[in-house]
Amino acid sequence: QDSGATIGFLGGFTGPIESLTPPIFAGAELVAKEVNEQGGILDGELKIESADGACDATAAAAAADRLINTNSVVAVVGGLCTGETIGGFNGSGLSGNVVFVSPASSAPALTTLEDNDLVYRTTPSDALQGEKMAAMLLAKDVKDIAITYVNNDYGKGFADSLSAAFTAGGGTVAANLAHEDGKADYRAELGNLVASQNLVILAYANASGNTILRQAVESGNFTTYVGGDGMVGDALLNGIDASAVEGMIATRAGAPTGDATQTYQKLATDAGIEANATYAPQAYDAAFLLALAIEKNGSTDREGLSAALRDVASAPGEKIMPGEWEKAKELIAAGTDIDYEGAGGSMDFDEAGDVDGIIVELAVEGGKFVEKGLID
Amino acid sequence: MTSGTRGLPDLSSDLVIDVRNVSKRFGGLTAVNNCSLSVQRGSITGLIGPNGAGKSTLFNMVAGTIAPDSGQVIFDGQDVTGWQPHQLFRIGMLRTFQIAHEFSQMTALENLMMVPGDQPGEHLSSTWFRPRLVRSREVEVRKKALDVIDFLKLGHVRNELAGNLSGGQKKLLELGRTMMVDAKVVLLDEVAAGVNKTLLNDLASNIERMNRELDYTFFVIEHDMDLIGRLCDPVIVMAQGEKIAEGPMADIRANPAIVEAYFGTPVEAV
Amino acid sequence: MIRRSLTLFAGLFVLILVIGWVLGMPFTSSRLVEAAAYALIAMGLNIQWGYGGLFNFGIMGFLMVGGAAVTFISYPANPEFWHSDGPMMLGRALLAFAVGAAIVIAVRRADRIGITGRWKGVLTVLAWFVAYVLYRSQIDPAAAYIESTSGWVGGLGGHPVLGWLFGGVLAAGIAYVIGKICLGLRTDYLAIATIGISEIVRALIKNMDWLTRGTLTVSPIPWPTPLPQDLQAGGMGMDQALLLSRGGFLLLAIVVLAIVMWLINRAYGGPWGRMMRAIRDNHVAAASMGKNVTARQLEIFVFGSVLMGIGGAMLVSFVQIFDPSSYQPINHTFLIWVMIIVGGAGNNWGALFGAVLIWLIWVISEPLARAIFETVSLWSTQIGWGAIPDIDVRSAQMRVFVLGLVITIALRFAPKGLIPEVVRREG
Amino acid sequence: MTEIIFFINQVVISGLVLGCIYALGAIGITLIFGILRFAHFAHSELMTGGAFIAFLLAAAFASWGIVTPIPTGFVVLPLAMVLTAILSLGIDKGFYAPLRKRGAKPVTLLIASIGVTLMVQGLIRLFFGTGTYSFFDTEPKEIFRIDTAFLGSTRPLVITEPQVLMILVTLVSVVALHFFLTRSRLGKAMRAMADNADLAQVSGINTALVVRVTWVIAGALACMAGTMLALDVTLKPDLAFNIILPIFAAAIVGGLGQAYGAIAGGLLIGFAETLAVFNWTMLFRPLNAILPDWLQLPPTLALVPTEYKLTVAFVILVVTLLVRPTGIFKGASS
Amino acid sequence: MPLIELKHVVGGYGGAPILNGVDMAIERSDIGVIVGPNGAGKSTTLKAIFGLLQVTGGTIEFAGENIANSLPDKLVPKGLSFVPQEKNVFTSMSVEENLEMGAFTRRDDFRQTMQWVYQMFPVLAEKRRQPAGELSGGQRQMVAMGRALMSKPTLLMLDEPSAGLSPRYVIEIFETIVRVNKEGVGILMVEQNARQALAFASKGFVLAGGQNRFTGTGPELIADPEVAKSFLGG
Ligand SMILES: Nc1ncnc2c1ncn2[C@@H]1O[C@H](COP(=O)(O)OP(=O)(O)OP(=O)(O)O)[C@@H](O)[C@H]1O
Ligand SMILES: Nc1ncnc2c1ncn2[C@@H]1O[C@H](COP(=O)(O)OP(=O)(O)OP(=O)(O)O)[C@@H](O)[C@H]1O
Ligand SMILES: [Mg+2]
Ligand SMILES: [Mg+2]
Repeated sequence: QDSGATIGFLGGFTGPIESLTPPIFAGAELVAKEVNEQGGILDGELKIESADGACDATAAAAAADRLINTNSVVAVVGGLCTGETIGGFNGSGLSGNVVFVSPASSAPALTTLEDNDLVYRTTPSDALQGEKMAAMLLAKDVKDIAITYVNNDYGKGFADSLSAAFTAGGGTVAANLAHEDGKADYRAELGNLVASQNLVILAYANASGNTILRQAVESGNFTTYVGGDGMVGDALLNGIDASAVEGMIATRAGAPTGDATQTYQKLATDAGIEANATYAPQAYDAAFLLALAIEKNGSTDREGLSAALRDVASAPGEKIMPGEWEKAKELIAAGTDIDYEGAGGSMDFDEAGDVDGIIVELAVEGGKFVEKGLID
Repeated sequence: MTSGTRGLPDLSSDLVIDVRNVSKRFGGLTAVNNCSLSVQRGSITGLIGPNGAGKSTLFNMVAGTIAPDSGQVIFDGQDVTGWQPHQLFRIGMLRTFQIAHEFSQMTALENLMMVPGDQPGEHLSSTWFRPRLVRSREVEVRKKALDVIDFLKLGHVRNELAGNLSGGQKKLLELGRTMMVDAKVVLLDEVAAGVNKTLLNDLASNIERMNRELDYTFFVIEHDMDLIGRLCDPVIVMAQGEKIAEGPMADIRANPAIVEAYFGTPVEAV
Repeated sequence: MIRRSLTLFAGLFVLILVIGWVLGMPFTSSRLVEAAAYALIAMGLNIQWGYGGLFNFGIMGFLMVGGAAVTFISYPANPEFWHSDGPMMLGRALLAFAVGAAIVIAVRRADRIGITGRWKGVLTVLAWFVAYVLYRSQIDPAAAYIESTSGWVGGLGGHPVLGWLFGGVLAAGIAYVIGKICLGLRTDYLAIATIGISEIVRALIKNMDWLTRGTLTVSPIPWPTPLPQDLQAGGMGMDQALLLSRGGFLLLAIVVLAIVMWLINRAYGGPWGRMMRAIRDNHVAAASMGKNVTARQLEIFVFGSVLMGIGGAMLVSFVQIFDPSSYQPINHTFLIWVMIIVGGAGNNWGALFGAVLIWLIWVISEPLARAIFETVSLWSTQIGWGAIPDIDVRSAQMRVFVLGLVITIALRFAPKGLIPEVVRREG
Repeated sequence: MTEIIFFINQVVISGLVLGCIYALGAIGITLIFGILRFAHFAHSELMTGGAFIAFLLAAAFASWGIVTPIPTGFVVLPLAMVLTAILSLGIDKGFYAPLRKRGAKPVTLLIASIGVTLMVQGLIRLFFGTGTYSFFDTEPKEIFRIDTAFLGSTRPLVITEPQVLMILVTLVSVVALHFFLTRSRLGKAMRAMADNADLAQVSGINTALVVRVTWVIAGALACMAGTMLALDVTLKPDLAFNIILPIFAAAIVGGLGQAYGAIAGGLLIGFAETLAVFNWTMLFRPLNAILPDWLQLPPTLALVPTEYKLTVAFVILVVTLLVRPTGIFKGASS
Repeated sequence: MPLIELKHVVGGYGGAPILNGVDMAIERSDIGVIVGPNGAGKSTTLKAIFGLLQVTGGTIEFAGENIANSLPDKLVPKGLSFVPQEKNVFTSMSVEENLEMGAFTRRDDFRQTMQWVYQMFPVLAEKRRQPAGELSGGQRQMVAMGRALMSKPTLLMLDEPSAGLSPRYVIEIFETIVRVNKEGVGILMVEQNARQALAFASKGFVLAGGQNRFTGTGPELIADPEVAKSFLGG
């Protein structure tokens, strides 16, 4: 046994979100690289052990079991799909006293999960983003929208909160329809959405989101396109006439001042990974937080890790930015309290282990997503 | 051995099969055309006719394998038109197929053992809860099947998959099924085709015996005139989906039109 | 033949030991629980396909039904729902359903009062429509009401084993209906029809939020045996508690499996099995030999589906979450087919062997693929080609490759399955 | 008029395109089923693999600076079809031929094809990752917007170039295949073999050759289907895998082994999916002007909610099978 | 040199051999008839000649060339043709297509041969567009024979060609066989209508247990009381 620490990464490398997973994993791996370059963890190396949860509760249970009981990881980053997180956690996490920090499970179910204070997430609940998006659209004087969402916990939760907030704010939701992922054709669905010219797509860039956007553009029935965080990714614009989607609006979780986010973006770009990828910053945060907590906890014990995590994540304390591992390590060694300011927000966990995120606005300019600032 | 026969036979009628005005069309072709015929209880009735006359189709309708387009089939005084084959089996009708319908993935012995109806072991409840009954019945069935197999001279292939038997052996198996149950009526569709003549003689004797001693009624399609002549009275002649004649073999032979259309004249030696 | 099976099972045992040694006992024990559940499901398919020749490609639907059933029975009750108007509204919907069903059935008998032919057809369509509208008129508001007031109906708080049984019963009911409609179809057509029906079942369960919480998932679903945390609370050490609790579940699963195996073997070895093989072989002839082919096929379809329902329920109980979106045909239908074809259709030991083997391979394929990649990467670094990038991602994706390879190799060397059906030759 | 154009765009063109996608996949499946008597599950991977081959070729063309009037993906198609045909021959030789030689049942071959599916999927992801690719990165996709103002409509008719090509290609390949099977010597030999392989052999037909020809044609068709699909949508590793079930449904509804059945089944399923979720209010909206207030059309009037779209296709499938148990054109069975 | 000559052929289906030394020789002018009890190995003999099972011993010479274990697609062009006992038509193909398949190995124009077959079996001409699977048992038999004749063979092997045919057609089939033989096609057939067939056979073989029991001209065998009793039904 060497003196470092291993954390697990549980994600759907295969299955429905296989195309989203690799960049998310890259975000987590970036932390390990930085930690090891900047002095390591607990006098040793930080290792990340990955396992394939296939976005499926049963598979995730097996995968988490291996991570926890075979690889004896200290904590787990993941899972990505909510079913994955819960399946993995119930299967072995709870009995093994393992902290799970999910970068992507945004469904409300996690909030109410009975978890002994072990399950956290670095992405805000879908409910928040929906409200923010509604506010942003209303502020832009968009009075009516048509929503299409991917039929899973993410899409449904998001769409529900968006439509509730949008209606409450005086707007009209002309249509709010689910679609199934992975089909070749969504023209029929789009035909039901033409009641409004403003199309909100809540899906994944790499999957149905791309197809729907392209077919919407081809149909010429819509003027404004809006996407949730799942849509933010360079893959979205693949094969789409860039000029047609110029000005498309999107939202996603971000950092308050933009400082932390920019730092992260630079780090990621330097490391040669896609900084913009959906949930990659959140994965970075999750891994970074866990590394901090382990360092703080002083050993690879799982006991006390949850408390340490809360400690390093929230105020008061000296602010730590992405990439500042060396500094953090020194501060912890010195016994100073720290407060991590993440790539995806300030990362202050509430009672239930949720973060009160901050949502930023993005727009497509010249075939790329560009950040436009905070929504309040 | 218990009987596969159930229901209340109407013994007052001596017509065991009464086909009334049945027709069957396949696309544009009328295979059986408003045909009526009947079979006397206890007889061995022959059915002959040129190829494609509609004999097998008629059998299929009597045995429930296909439903007639119109007309009625009366079996033992009961209207059985449109009945399923397994229902007919239960009231005592058994048929063989012109093109052997063996269970190719089962051994010859199993092919026979599965025939008897009313096996308690065929119901899940008795298999699970009354194993003794199942076993004793199974012993009986097996013994009977072995007897039949030996009679058919198939003893050496009883453990062979039926699919691997020779063409004639499959025919024998087809015939063997009729001996596994006490049926009222047996429909034989060209059992003799492909069976060695020496063995066929034995079979014919057996059919006669079953008819005489066990009161089986036989309804036989056959192209082998020697066999028909030896076994059957009366003989019904079908052509183009209709019955054209009925009577003892001698009368049929004496009808020049039929002889011309059906029998032809033998080939001379080289 | 016996020697071969024994050797294979011995090999499987060794494989389990090796996995236990490399990946740890706790890990292995829970995979075995899953394997037992899959074995039960595979047994169900073996009955349908191996015995009956029925091409059921809708296994996923039955697993989901089982899962939903155990969730409903064993999840704690939702007082909010029971104290609202929900139950009453649901009761009305049920009544509407019953009335609708009665109308449809009545119309099917319309010929008794002399309505036949086209009129009956028109009437039938009309009856279906009326029944549909009647039901929708009651269920839609009820569903909306429940979703907005109490989220969903919750469970009944019953014992999980009851839930398993209910899973079996529910699966039986659905199988009966499907069988009545579809068993007349020829093999390949039956396959696609069952796929279709399983997709319909999935869509329903996924979207009936008031009943199943849909994509929002339900957890944690209780175990029939003590959970590790219960044992831990009782003062036991962590590892010990884990092993013991999983061992308990495994034992229960094995008991269920053993009972089922015994029942099936007994039936299949006797005249029942002979009749079923005969029907599979040549149903025209079997019908002429007095076997009621339709009824028997229905019987076998329902019987197999019951096992699938129970197995699906066991799986959900074990992972403690019911997540309708996680059901995929490839994992929940085709994987089972692979199990029995590789194991040996028509042979229960083959199905058991195939289920355990394929499930274990599926589980270890990921670490295995990674080990292979790392070795190759090491070589390539040594000879100066550099390491393979993204091993984690690639190896996870290569697990499907490994599974595919195992399937094709196994079939190549044993096209009838590793433990094939035996021809019953008697002395 | 606007409403009718809308209907044409949303239902007629959409259903047609979707139907063609399904039909193109289904012809290959129906062919393999007809001759070799098994459901070739890995056809989806042949399609995806073929599309990737075409993509590589197109990329190579683009890097050599060759510009073509129609999409490059379409120009390189013949070459890609040849390569995919070779690939499928290899797959048969490696995985199916040994099984056939040992007299395996159709379902065993089906399972083997699932194994092949998994392997090819793994390999595609190994080499291309899980991302998406587009044939139109370097050239614009032509979208025809036909102004229909002269008909009094405010909306144009919309169809893209790949869609037009796809509809043409589907028609041509179905008709060609039908004539090949019913008129040519080899085609008839293929049917003979499908009917009774032993007798075909006895008649002196070289059955090994027939099998090879089948795979060549199937591979070429798969490549064509995959490429057309990728041209219309984007290219990704699960391109065809996701729609293999409706494709099988199309092949079976049409009647297995029947070339025309593929197109009938494809269109039936395509239109069923499209019509099921179509919002009829969009078509009948003008009626609102003459209908009394209490009878105004609701904003959405679809047969089923969109989340049940797939369900409807399958319900129609099941009903079709019940009414015509062997498919629209009388199909084969294993 | 005989057209076909079997010398002590041994072979089977993988298990115990079914043929335990079969000897036969047929000239081009011969009609050879094989008779024997069910399961004697008659069909197996024909299949062995046609390369459909493993021959493990002895030789099979066709026109002087050893053809043991060659495959049908080599044998058909050489002039052999075979009508199996069962499953001998393409059920889903039309009658005409069945005949075309018979001529598959021929590169020349086969329309005349087809006319000839239709003349021989006028029913088939009537049903030329109908799938062979919808024909009656006897009609199928004609299709099967027609298909075999389409390759213009020099040796035609028939496995129970008269099975299932009505007496008139049995006679016609036999007449046809004789006629075909007169046109220079050697015939080797298995028959259970033994007496009728042996009556015009120039060579008769009685097979039992995979071995020759009696050999002679047809009439000789009929006249032999032992053959008659044990194999021809007395
Ligand atoms: N399933 C079917 N579809 C279409 N036509 C059929 C079908 N079955 C039989 N026929 C036709 O019906 C007619 C009668 O056939 P059937 O089999 O009853 O004749 P048969 O009298 O038994 O002749 P054989 O003595 O040759 O067996 C034939 O012309 C045949 O082609
Ligand atoms: N495919 C096979 N596999 C194994 N054994 C077989 C196979 N076909 C035939 N046999 C066996 O070979 C023996 C001879 O069969 P064959 O078909 O040659 O008989 P036959 O003389 O033609 O009889 P029949 O007059 O009944 O057609 C039989 O005992 C049969 O069981
Ligand atoms: Mg007949
Ligand atoms: Mg024979």
